[in-house]
Amino acid sequence: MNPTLKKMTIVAERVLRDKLIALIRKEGATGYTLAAVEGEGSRGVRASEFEGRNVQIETIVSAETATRIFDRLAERYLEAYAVIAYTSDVEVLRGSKFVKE
Amino acid sequence: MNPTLKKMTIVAERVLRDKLIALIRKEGATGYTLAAVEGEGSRGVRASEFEGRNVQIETIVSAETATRIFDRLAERYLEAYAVIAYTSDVEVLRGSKFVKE
Amino acid sequence: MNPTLKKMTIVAERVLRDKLIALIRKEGATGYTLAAVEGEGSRGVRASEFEGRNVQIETIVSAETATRIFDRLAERYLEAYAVIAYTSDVEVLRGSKFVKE
Amino acid sequence: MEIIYANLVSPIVLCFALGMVATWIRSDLEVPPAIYQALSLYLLLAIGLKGGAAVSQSSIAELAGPVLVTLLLGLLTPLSAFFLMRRVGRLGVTDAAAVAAHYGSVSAVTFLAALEASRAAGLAAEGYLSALVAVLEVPGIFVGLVLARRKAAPASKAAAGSLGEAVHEVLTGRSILLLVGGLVIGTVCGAEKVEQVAPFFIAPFKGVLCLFLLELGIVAARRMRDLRQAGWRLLALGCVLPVLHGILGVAGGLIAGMEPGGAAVLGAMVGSASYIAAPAAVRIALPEASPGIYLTLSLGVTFPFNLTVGIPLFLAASRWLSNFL
Amino acid sequence: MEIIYANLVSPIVLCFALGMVATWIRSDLEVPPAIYQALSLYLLLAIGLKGGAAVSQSSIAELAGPVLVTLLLGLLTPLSAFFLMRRVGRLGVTDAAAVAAHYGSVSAVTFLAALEASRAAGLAAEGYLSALVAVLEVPGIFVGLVLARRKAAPASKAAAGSLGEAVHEVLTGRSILLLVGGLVIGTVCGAEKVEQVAPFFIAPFKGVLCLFLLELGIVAARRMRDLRQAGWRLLALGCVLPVLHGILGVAGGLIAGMEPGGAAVLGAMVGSASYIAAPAAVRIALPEASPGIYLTLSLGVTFPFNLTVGIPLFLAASRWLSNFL
Amino acid sequence: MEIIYANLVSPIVLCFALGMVATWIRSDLEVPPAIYQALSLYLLLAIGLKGGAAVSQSSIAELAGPVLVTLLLGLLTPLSAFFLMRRVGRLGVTDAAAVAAHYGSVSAVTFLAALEASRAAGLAAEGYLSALVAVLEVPGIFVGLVLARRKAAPASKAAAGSLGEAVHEVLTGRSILLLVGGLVIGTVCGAEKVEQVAPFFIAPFKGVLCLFLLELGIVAARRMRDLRQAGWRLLALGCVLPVLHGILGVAGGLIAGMEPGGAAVLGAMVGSASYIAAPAAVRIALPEASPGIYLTLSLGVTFPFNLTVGIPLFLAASRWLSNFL
Ligand SMILES: Nc1ncnc2c1ncn2[C@@H]1O[C@H](COP(=O)(O)O)[C@@H](O)[C@H]1O
Ligand SMILES: Nc1ncnc2c1ncn2[C@@H]1O[C@H](COP(=O)(O)O)[C@@H](O)[C@H]1O
Ligand SMILES: Nc1ncnc2c1ncn2[C@@H]1O[C@H](COP(=O)(O)O)[C@@H](O)[C@H]1O
Ligand code: NA
Ligand code: NA
Ligand code: NA
Repeated sequence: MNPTLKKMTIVAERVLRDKLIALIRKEGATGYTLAAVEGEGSRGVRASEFEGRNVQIETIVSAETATRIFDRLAERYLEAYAVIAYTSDVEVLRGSKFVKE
Repeated sequence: MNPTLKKMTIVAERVLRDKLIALIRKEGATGYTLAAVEGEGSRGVRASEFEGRNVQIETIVSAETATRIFDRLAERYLEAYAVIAYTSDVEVLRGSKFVKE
Repeated sequence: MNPTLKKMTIVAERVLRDKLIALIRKEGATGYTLAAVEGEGSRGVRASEFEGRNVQIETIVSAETATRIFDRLAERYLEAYAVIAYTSDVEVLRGSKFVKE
Repeated sequence: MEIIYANLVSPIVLCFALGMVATWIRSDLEVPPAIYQALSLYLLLAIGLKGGAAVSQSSIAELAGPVLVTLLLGLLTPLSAFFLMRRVGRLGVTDAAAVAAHYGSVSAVTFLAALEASRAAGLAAEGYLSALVAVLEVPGIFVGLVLARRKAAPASKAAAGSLGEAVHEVLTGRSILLLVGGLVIGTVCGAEKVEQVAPFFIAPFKGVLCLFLLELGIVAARRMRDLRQAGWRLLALGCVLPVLHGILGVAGGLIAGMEPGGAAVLGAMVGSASYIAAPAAVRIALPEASPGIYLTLSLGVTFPFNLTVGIPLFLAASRWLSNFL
Repeated sequence: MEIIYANLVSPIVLCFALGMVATWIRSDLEVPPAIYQALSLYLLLAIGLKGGAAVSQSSIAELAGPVLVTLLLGLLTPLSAFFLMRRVGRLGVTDAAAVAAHYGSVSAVTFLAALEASRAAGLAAEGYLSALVAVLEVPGIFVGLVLARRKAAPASKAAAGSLGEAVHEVLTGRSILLLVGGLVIGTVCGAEKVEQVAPFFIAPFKGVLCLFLLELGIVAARRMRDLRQAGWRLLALGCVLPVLHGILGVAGGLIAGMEPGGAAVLGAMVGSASYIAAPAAVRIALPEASPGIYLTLSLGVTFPFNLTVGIPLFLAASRWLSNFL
Repeated sequence: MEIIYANLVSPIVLCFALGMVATWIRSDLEVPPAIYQALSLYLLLAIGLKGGAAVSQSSIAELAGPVLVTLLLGLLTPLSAFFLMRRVGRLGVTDAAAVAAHYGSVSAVTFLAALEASRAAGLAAEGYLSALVAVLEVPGIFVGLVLARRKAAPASKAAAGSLGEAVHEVLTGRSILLLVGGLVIGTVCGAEKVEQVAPFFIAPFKGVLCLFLLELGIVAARRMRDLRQAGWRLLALGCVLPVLHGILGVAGGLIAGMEPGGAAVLGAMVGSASYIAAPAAVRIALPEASPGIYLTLSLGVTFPFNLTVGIPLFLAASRWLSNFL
């Protein structure tokens, strides 16, 4: 059986890109996939049109890791930056590789 | 607890971009994220290679808003344009900001 | 009612792009949506920076088709290439068009 | 014959061919969308600037005739295209009108290729011709859309996007905006100030056009895959219409007092079919019309036809007709 | 008056206007992000190369005065901006400091536009001015961030990103890296070797700048939508600050022994507000500061102000002041 | 020594260095993927066009010798690379074959840098050399892949992609297509018509190359991070192989009757390792081979080695050997 894991999606202003990658890595994500996106939200705040648009970071993680990342995000970035995050259940092919021992 | 909401994804030909954004805004979405994508479907119809490829619009909304957007899409665009739409359940960090009063 | 189908997401190195599209088409997908993404995983292997980054392929399919694509991927590409794949449940507007007779 | 050969063996035409070959052998060659957009932005702005600089040096008396003729042809050609597409092509009203909108408008690249060919053939062409591109771009689309409205059944009318939206789409579309914007900037600044940006907008222009045609070749070859579905009647019309309209354009240009070179270029413009501004507008206003027909015809048939056969033909025609008109 | 007209009617300024018009009429015109990035990469590297080639031909004695004056102005202007934003603009400490960081730094495009205008006005400008752009870019941002730290409450300090991160962000940011990298390459290679890449980096430069300003026009027009929220006090300051700083810059330049043209360009630089390097650093270090204020002021008010009114003013001021200094 | 210095202090090499520095200081500098693709498209097409124009002016007798020698070297060098990688480098069959495919092919940018250096050193180089790049690109890759097949165990054979697919990948890859396409267009059009697009494809060429090398520097620096894993044996081979192959190339060129400058450039080509066409083909045909080895060697070791040490060496060797051959 392919195990069920969480896919976490984070959409944030471009300026946070490296910080967010470091954060999810630190909390135990084994990898991530990143796309350049545009968007509008309730804040509409963006540092600079020149920093490029938003980034969308997706990472397949265990439920515990997801919770930890959620907590870190809420703590550090949610207030002052334009960030949203959500998770959904995914069934992953060879899911074991996505969970660190 | 982080509330469960719907993530709606719409993939459509580029020419509909502004119309679709207006539509989801009108039906109550508080924001959206947009990516440039390519694709092939059953129709294979695209206005012009020059209009750019497809757009993918993702929006986090309540279940009711999702239903309303589905209805509007079916009514207005599904017949004549290359559009697909689907929803899935997502657990959203601070989900309250995504639901308009 | 809008039927529940599977959305399968495949993230792979760029060099596999055409092969993967052929594969999912062959196994019965009626379409796909493709985005240029970047990423890091456990392998970190990529043919060439010059081939461009990764591609992310999303396809809405029936559960059986999803299983078959999973099997083919595991068989052919999972070992030697940088590929991940996962599915999630989606509720699709006019879902009937996504299932081949 | 020689004029055809001279026209075919040019970097521009051969880059187009290279793009087609790339598609046929299933190469992974592609011009990234962002680059494609930048190229077209550059070309349109440059055409405008150059045209504007020329306009700033022309008198209104000189411009009036050609502008008028161009306008008339822009209103006439969609009607002839509609008529032939209905009768000979056996298309429905909506599809015929969609095609009419394309043939009523103009392809900027065909214009440029004609300009090059006329220069290579040693025929002078008026500098203000770029301004005529802007004049020719909009009316044909408009006539096409109105044709669809007038003839379509009430039910279909409701389904279609509003005509107003489509007009807004055309007038604010990047294609017209850059062309007209460039024209205005060029006219206001005058030739001398435009000269300052010539090392970017004028000198490398033809090379940039090569890259653009590489991508056009890729896209046109993809469109040609749909040719079989189009049927031989439509195919034939895709070659007849440019000749018909082109000769009209040549004659019109000569009557308006243009040089043989300029009249030939005007012929190529009138004979060409739009594949940037028109498709976007038609998609909005007539979503039921099939892009498999209008884009395949304009980009897969008429554009390569003009590039290879049409342009030399209009040059020859202009030389010959200039003896009489 | 004439000098204002000559400045306004140039391809550069009119392309900026075209971008603004495109936004106002809701056109779909856009410069793809990848192209925008490439254009700014090109411009910054080219400025650096050209400046470096000039530096390689200058003596240290010649450079010392202007560099010193520029550094001083880079440390002074954020203080005056902060003071005025607090007192007259009634902004909180953080927002005032964020604005100060922007006005302490420099806009490369304003520099380029001033260079063109001074050339058009027949005033010589020193070649090493590009090097001063690099000198002026960093200190102001630094002072702005320190101002926020010193005055902010402890709680807010914890919330903000670290100052070190912000400094790293500025120093390794692509903007400084390309400018300084280009300067070093240009200096090391010398004018003769830079000449080899002139057909790419020098000749088409002004045309590339036109495309860049097209995009800047689009972005600035979007920012102008937020003007109403800013209030008239901030708006007025967005016009007063460049004049104040600009005159200081002109005077400083003349005192340092620069030509009238060079001093006017230095004035435009000092009077300009950064919208590339500063926003990125401020967003990291002072996330609570509102981009709706600092970006709107620097890009939506001061940049267009300098482009149209400021630069001719500094030219006139420099001509006049050069009689006394 | 002087020749090394002259080679190092050039905009091209220093832009490469700037890219490496950017990576080392963790700057956010990047060349967007779309721009990178456009630059390589431009460079390859331009090389082809230029080479084609030269070929159109050369006789077959003149070309026969150099083409033959190039072909032979293209078949020989993968064998020597394979042998050394197996014996000295202690790689497995697949990895050794993958590396062989890279060293058997050619790096277009090394070719260009050598051309510049030879010009700067005052040595003439034949115009048809670009055509030899196309000749050298494919055979080495092919030999490399065959080596892997012949020696690999049956199980592994099944797992690997088909050889046919890989050959298709190389032949239809954008790299070969643009180079050969450009050559054909240049040859057919002749020097005079290519001249028309010179302001775009020839004059700014060297400047575009600078931007390209900026990106190459970024990528190479990233690859260098993997150097430690490669071990000193592979590192040493990454420097020995270009020297060995390069001297062979210089000698071969002189024997084939080329000028000293041309022979040195041929040496640099033969001594270079591919990092565009080869990796794509190897990834398809030999997925088990580790990119951490072949890309690190070709891009992280041999490319910078040639850019700094190799090219001046080949120039000196060619001058010296031309006394005997
Ligand atoms: N309801 C939403 N659905 C999808 N994406 C959103 C939504 N709200 C915000 N976003 C994305 O998150 C970014 C930051 O949102 P905000 O913090 O609300 O300004 C936006 O630029 C969007 O890309
Ligand atoms: N089965 C599918 N899975 C994922 N995306 C699809 C699928 N079918 C269609 N699409 C996307 O929706 C667009 C329009 O589809 P269609 O209306 O079927 O031509 C396509 O260009 C694809 O991007
Ligand atoms: N945990 C993960 N979450 C999201 N994407 C991933 C993850 N791991 C790998 N990927 C993506 O899959 C690609 C190949 O991964 P790998 O085979 O582990 O090198 C990476 O480049 C990422 O784009
Ligand atoms: Na027409
Ligand atoms: Na300033
Ligand atoms: Na080689």
